[in-house]
Amino acid sequence: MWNTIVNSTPEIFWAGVKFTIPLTLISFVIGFVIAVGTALVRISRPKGNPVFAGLWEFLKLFLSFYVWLFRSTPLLVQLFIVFFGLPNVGIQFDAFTAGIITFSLNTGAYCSETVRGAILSIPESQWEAAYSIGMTYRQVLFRIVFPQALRVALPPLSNSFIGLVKDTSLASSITILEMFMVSQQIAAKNYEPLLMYSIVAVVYALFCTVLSIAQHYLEKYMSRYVQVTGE
Amino acid sequence: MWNTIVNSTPEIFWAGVKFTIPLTLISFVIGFVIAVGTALVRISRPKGNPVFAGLWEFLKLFLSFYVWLFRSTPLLVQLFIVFFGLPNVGIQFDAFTAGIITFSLNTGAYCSETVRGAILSIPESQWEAAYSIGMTYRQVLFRIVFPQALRVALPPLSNSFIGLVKDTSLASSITILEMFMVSQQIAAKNYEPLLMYSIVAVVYALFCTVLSIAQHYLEKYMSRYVQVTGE
Amino acid sequence: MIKLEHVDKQFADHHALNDINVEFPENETTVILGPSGAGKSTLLRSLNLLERPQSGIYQINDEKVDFAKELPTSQILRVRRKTGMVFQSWNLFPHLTILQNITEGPIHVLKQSKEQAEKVAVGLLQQVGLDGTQHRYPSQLSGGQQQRISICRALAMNPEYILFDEPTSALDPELEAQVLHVLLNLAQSKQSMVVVTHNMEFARRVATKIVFVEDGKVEFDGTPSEFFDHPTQRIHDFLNGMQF
Amino acid sequence: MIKLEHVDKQFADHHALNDINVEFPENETTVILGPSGAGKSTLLRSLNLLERPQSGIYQINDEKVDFAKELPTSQILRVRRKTGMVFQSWNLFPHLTILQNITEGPIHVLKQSKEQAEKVAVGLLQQVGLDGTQHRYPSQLSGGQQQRISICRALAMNPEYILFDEPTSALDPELEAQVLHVLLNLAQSKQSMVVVTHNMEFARRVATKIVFVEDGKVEFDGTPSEFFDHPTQRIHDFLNGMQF
Amino acid sequence: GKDSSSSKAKLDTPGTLTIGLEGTFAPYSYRDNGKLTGFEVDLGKAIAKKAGLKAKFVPTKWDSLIAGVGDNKFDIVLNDVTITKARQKHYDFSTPYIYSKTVLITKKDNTDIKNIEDIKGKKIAVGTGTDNAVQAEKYGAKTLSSSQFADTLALIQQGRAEGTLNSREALLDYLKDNPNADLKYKVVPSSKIQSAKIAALMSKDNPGLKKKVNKAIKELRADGTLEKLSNKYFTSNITEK
Ligand SMILES: Nc1ncnc2c1ncn2[C@@H]1O[C@H](COP(=O)(O)OP(=O)(O)OP(=O)(O)O)[C@@H](O)[C@H]1O
Ligand SMILES: Nc1ncnc2c1ncn2[C@@H]1O[C@H](COP(=O)(O)OP(=O)(O)OP(=O)(O)O)[C@@H](O)[C@H]1O
Ligand SMILES: [Mg+2]
Ligand SMILES: [Mg+2]
Repeated sequence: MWNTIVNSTPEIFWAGVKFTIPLTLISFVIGFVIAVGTALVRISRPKGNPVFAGLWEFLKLFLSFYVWLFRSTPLLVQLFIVFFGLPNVGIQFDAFTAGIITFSLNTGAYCSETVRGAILSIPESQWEAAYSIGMTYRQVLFRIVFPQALRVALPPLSNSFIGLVKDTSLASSITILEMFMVSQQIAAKNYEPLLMYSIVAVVYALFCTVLSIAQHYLEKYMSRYVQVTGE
Repeated sequence: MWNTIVNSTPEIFWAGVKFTIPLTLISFVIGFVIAVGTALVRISRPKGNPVFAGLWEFLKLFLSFYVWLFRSTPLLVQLFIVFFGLPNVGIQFDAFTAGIITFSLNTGAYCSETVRGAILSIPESQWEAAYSIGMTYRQVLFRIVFPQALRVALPPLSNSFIGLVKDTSLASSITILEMFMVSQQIAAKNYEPLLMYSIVAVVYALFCTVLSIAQHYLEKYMSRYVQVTGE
Repeated sequence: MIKLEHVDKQFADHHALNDINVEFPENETTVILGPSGAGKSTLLRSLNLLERPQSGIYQINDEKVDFAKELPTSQILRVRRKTGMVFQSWNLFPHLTILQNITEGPIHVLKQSKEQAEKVAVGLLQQVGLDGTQHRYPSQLSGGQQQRISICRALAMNPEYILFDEPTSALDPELEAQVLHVLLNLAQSKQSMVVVTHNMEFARRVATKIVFVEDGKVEFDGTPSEFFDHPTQRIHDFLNGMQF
Repeated sequence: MIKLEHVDKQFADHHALNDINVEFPENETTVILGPSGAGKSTLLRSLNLLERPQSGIYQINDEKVDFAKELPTSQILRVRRKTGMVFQSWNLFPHLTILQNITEGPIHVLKQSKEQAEKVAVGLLQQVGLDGTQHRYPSQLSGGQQQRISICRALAMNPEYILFDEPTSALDPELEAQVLHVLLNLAQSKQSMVVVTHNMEFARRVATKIVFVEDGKVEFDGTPSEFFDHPTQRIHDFLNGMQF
Repeated sequence: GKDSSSSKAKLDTPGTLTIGLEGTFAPYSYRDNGKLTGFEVDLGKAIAKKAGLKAKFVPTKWDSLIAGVGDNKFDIVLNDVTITKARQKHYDFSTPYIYSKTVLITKKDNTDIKNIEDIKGKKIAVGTGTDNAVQAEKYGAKTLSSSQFADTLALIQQGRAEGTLNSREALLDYLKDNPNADLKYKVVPSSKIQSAKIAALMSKDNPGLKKKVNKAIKELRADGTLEKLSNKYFTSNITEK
């Protein structure tokens, strides 16, 4: 058993470094941008000329649909459709790209709800105070509201991030040889799936623990201005 | 194609009603109870005699470990260890029980973080006001703090719930013939995995949409006492 | 009668109550005055055991509490049923209606029947001029109205003593006048009260006893006429500092 | 000079401003008085375009705004740079230090250099007696201190008009006195100000002009001496309602 | 447009034979010392070499193999695929390269199941959608779906399933590595279950490729490569009828 562990761990770890980490990081960054964009459009109130306002309402409807669609269907099916289904209509991606696209859209849908809730939790008075010193919408958003909303959203966002680390194992079904699949291939010969899975679990735990620690410090930093009550 | 859809949909749907729904509902209810218990212990401050306080601190440590463990390792591995691993130390469950146990513990770990954050977001002054009319700790908790915390926690909790619906598909790896597996079995005969997956996705979407609607109304109900600002 | 003897409360870096010895008589209105940070709130909250001093004796009627010892939960609950608290920021329960806010304690702590508790609540709402609001939520009332509800919530528990911590400082002058009139009525009906306030007019007209606190110490303990008509240099300065 | 002509603001179920015609002169202190719900805040917020009336003309110096039309963003920003607002509940930015709260506008809106903005900020902090607090966060200051910071934040933008909405109503009397003294100094230095307040002493001593609003209409527009010394029956009732 | 009459092989990547497989079934394909290996891996390399192509292996899940071979993600699938009528409706197969006998596996102390008819009403664990599952159902077993062979054997040894059907070779490989396993087996006679013909799976609209692969297999059979590989991985020659 000891031998098995020593031999296979580096291999599994390497698959993690090669696929799991880049898939997770890239997808989360893109997904976060999508989440923020989606949340912003969905809480906005269009104004100005009616044609523009109409188009905007349509965009909002479309984004609601997007969020519903990606929250309501299994990630595996989404991967399948992007990788195996879209070529039927002439859109073809290589596996890694298809993975990034799907994971980003999926994370984006979940996180957009979190971000939307967090932005709405910042009191209107903060917008007013910022407007009153002459800031533009963008300035208020990015300099005043966002930094505060992020603090509120951090725990659920980090849940999503940690979840994504593990969801990337589904990439094996679109021909990406990630950690989990590697461990199954090794288990096929040594007939120790339980042991192999435990090794994978340890490697995942390693990655997730790094994230948890990062979250802890980020949380602490973002709460630097919050007074803790006594007792 | 039309034939395939008509023939296989009832079968898939039935598997959903038989396994996906009960697995999800039972696990979420148990997981929620675990989450609340874990959150409560972790935010508590032990008092009274030092032996008791020491044991309590140990329990807190243990629960932190539990949350870390179940957030950091893949659900599939957890299922495997409970179903295939525990019999090695003499503990054996049938597949459905093993599924319920694992899904509950997994959801419990994620949701406990959500619940913990939500409870801490209720101002200390609510505790004081309730104490001042002579309420006990339990009364304050369940009559005053909880109903308010639940409102805050609802969107992330519903994310977890909707996520669980789809995570139950992993139950197939411990011999539970749930929706996804059924669709794979059919695909193994008709060689239309893409179509079968799409059907399964629609059934999932159906379940999730019901949940989303329930969430929407629950959110509305729980916010009945919150004034919405104008503009 | 409530009595404090040698009460000491030390925060991490601040000695908030320093050997406090003071009595709050029954059926009277004691007003606590003092500059910001003096320890007024800490003193008042100690009477309801929301704050736990490190040492000293606290006595309410026959019940004696030794702060130096661990307090059993049953004793804490007993003391809290004898004292009601009205907070500066009201602290109504936002998820309960006005009626539920008032009946929550009577039903779940005093175990009154729902009908009984609601009858009392409606009566109290009438007394403070707010009948008709019982099915609204706190967020649908103005500040002055919320403060009056929080007084009703305390009164519904029928406590022997009601403690008020700056009950009007978040209100505008009109609302302040309204709430102070409610307190005046209570005082006239011989309700035992302890009031922390900055309203000198109220202290002068309603108090039967004045306690002046500074730096965690009781610097004055006597009648309003002594306080206002023959102030020491320090009290004189204090009264002046509040003028614009 | 700021001038409003025929300004009307209708909320869903309430006519908050009803044909308002009023001027706010330069270098003077105009005090707006009126009962709760009269429309004072709505009026003040309209001057900063935080509230958008449905019709009427608003003029600030040479800039004319027709409320009936869609306002271009550039015009909104221009008007807001001429007016600073101090809110009743301060609304400091909790995630920024005191210094950053004050320099945020000068740096990112006025595009001043960081050094320049900080120099000005430190000077302002000195003026209000709060130097040494610049690296704290708002949550680490008392209410009166936070309110003075929010005045500094408005002043740092060097606006022509500063609008105050009940700047002291959440403060206790000592802190209120402190903040009112800051306003007094501003008034004496000929800063143009519009102040909604309930402090009659302040209105009497500092205002050069008084506007009394009720039910969304301007019921009085004149000098303090006219207002206080020869009140109409309605104003007399109003002043009395505020006494305890 | 796909020209089915063309005899030229269409390839996913020109000059390369892209081969789909799971890599999770020893000794057909699995992972050892960090490299993909096994009978079908070596076979794939040999086929490619004969055809003058480079071999490229793409491991993925079974459903994805099915979905991908139709979508030109892989040229052929070498994954212990049995030729069945149903499959032939959708896909083309090469000439078989393995003739596999089915064994009935039970726990050593099992006395209930002596031959294939005895599985009627018994709990038999089989892989989802496999031919074994079809056979087990045909003989009236209560099937329990289990995706990995190792899991299936674990279920039997833990007493949670009574037996399974699988290829003799797979079991022999397992027993080689786990001589103490609490398992016994019985070969099912071909009169009950025909020995399975294992072949390369490929898209129907690529006759050129089929020709090329068949030619390669024929040559490999002729020059003894098939037999050599079979002996290496299965300790006997199972490539002949
Ligand atoms: N949790 C705490 N930790 C440290 N110091 C505290 C804490 N709570 C209160 N204090 C300090 O104790 C002193 C007394 O506080 P207290 O709230 O009783 O004053 P107060 O007289 O009510 O003042 P105010 O009129 O401003 O309400 C203050 O100096 C305060 O800073
Ligand atoms: N968003 C809104 N929707 C409907 N009515 C509103 C809204 N905002 C304000 N009002 C109403 O408009 C009237 C004027 O409000 P405003 O806040 O200007 O009063 P005010 O004079 O500032 O009162 P106070 O002294 O209590 O601050 C009030 O009756 C109020 O209920
Ligand atoms: Mg206080
Ligand atoms: Mg107002």
